[in-house]
Amino acid sequence: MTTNLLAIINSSAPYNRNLGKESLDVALIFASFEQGVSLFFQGDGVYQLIDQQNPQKISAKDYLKTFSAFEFYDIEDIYICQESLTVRNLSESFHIDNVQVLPPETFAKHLAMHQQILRF
Amino acid sequence: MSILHLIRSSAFHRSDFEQCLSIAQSNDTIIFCDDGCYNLSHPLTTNLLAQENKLTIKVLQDHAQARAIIAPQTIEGITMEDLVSLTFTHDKVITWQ
Amino acid sequence: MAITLIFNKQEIATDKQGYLLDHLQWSEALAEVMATNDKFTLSDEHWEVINFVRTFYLTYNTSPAIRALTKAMKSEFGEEKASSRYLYRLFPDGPAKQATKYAGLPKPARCI
Amino acid sequence: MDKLAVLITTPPYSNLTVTAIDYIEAALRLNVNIVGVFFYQDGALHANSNIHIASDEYQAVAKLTQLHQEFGLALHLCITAAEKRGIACDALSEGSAININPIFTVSGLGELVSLTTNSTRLVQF
Repeated sequence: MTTNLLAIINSSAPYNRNLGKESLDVALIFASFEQGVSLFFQGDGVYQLIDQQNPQKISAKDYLKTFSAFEFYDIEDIYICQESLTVRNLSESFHIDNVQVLPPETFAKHLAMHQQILRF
Repeated sequence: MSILHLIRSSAFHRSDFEQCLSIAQSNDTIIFCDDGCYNLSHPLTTNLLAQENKLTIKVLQDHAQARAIIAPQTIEGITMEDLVSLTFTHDKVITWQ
Repeated sequence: MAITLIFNKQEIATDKQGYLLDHLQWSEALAEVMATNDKFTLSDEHWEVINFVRTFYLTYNTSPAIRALTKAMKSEFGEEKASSRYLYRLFPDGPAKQATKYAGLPKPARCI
Repeated sequence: MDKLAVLITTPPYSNLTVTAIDYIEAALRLNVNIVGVFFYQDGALHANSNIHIASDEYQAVAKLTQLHQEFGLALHLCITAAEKRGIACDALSEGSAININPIFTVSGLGELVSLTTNSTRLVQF
């Protein structure tokens, strides 16, 4: 279990609105200030993690590529809600490694370990 | 450990309330405010009230009345001051909007 | 207001601080011209960082914040060069701002 | 001692913002120490001095001005979010007139980090 200060819940699909990118900016800045941050993906937020996306087809900035740089920011605690994957009929093929797929109860337990929580 | 959940959207339109329920723990409190007040008559709420569980639901009274919603007797109507106090009697807040 | 840079008889569009608007127009020769315009001389050590930042951007679609830059540089160049002190000595106006500029990358967000 | 930080992400013409401001006022009435309010995403639009809302509608900015003056409520603006929305703050915004409301402090996301670490509760609206 982590003792990170902030948990960010990502609940939006990546392209329609800019929420995923704005959430990423918050995560990177907390990490740059050496404040621990954990990322939680729930609901449509899980679409930010699935493999084989082609955002250039719709002229969207591929901010998902930045997820691969998390190791340089010491962002290591990345949790995905299993139930959200199941209801969307998604397999566990993600574009980054070292993520943990958790059932809702465990997902909730990890979330509760943080001092503050934001959701985008 | 307890979390205060602010539900600001209608579950008839969005899945925020449903996502909240999938992680809410028994000693958490759920607050309906803004369009979240419409959830008072959503089946998710009705089912929740029928269950034996300690999850507390409250509603911002002014927000419900503004929308011509009458809260059932089992759900306490609160003021904004009450909401501020609840912020500090719980360990943290999650806003579902 | 964009400023236009003439390079090889070609117009290169930049923003008001001289950052390229299209990073695909970048070349090493263009970087030298940009630096000369700023009265800044690029040494081999500068080039090491510039190329590293550019590769980072092309890989991850973002310019690294200073801490991430030093961490990423550590595995490639070793402990000594992977310090913010070293990077600030090379780029006194801030490595994130200056190295990205000569690497042809977008100006980093002001809040980052 | 309870310390509150507030994040506002909704624009001045949204009723969701009324809720945020009502909440802040209630906290001030209860003598809660508010370490600051951070404006991010569409919340940045509050700082645009060119926004005019019909006088018979809710005046979010007038309310914030009053709270800022009366209680010294700190209002921090994410400059990146603001520039994206046509809010110009200084000489760097060449070619456009400065249109930031001076009750706001120009900040970056780094300020959100310090508000988060300096508060015991962070509430997002």
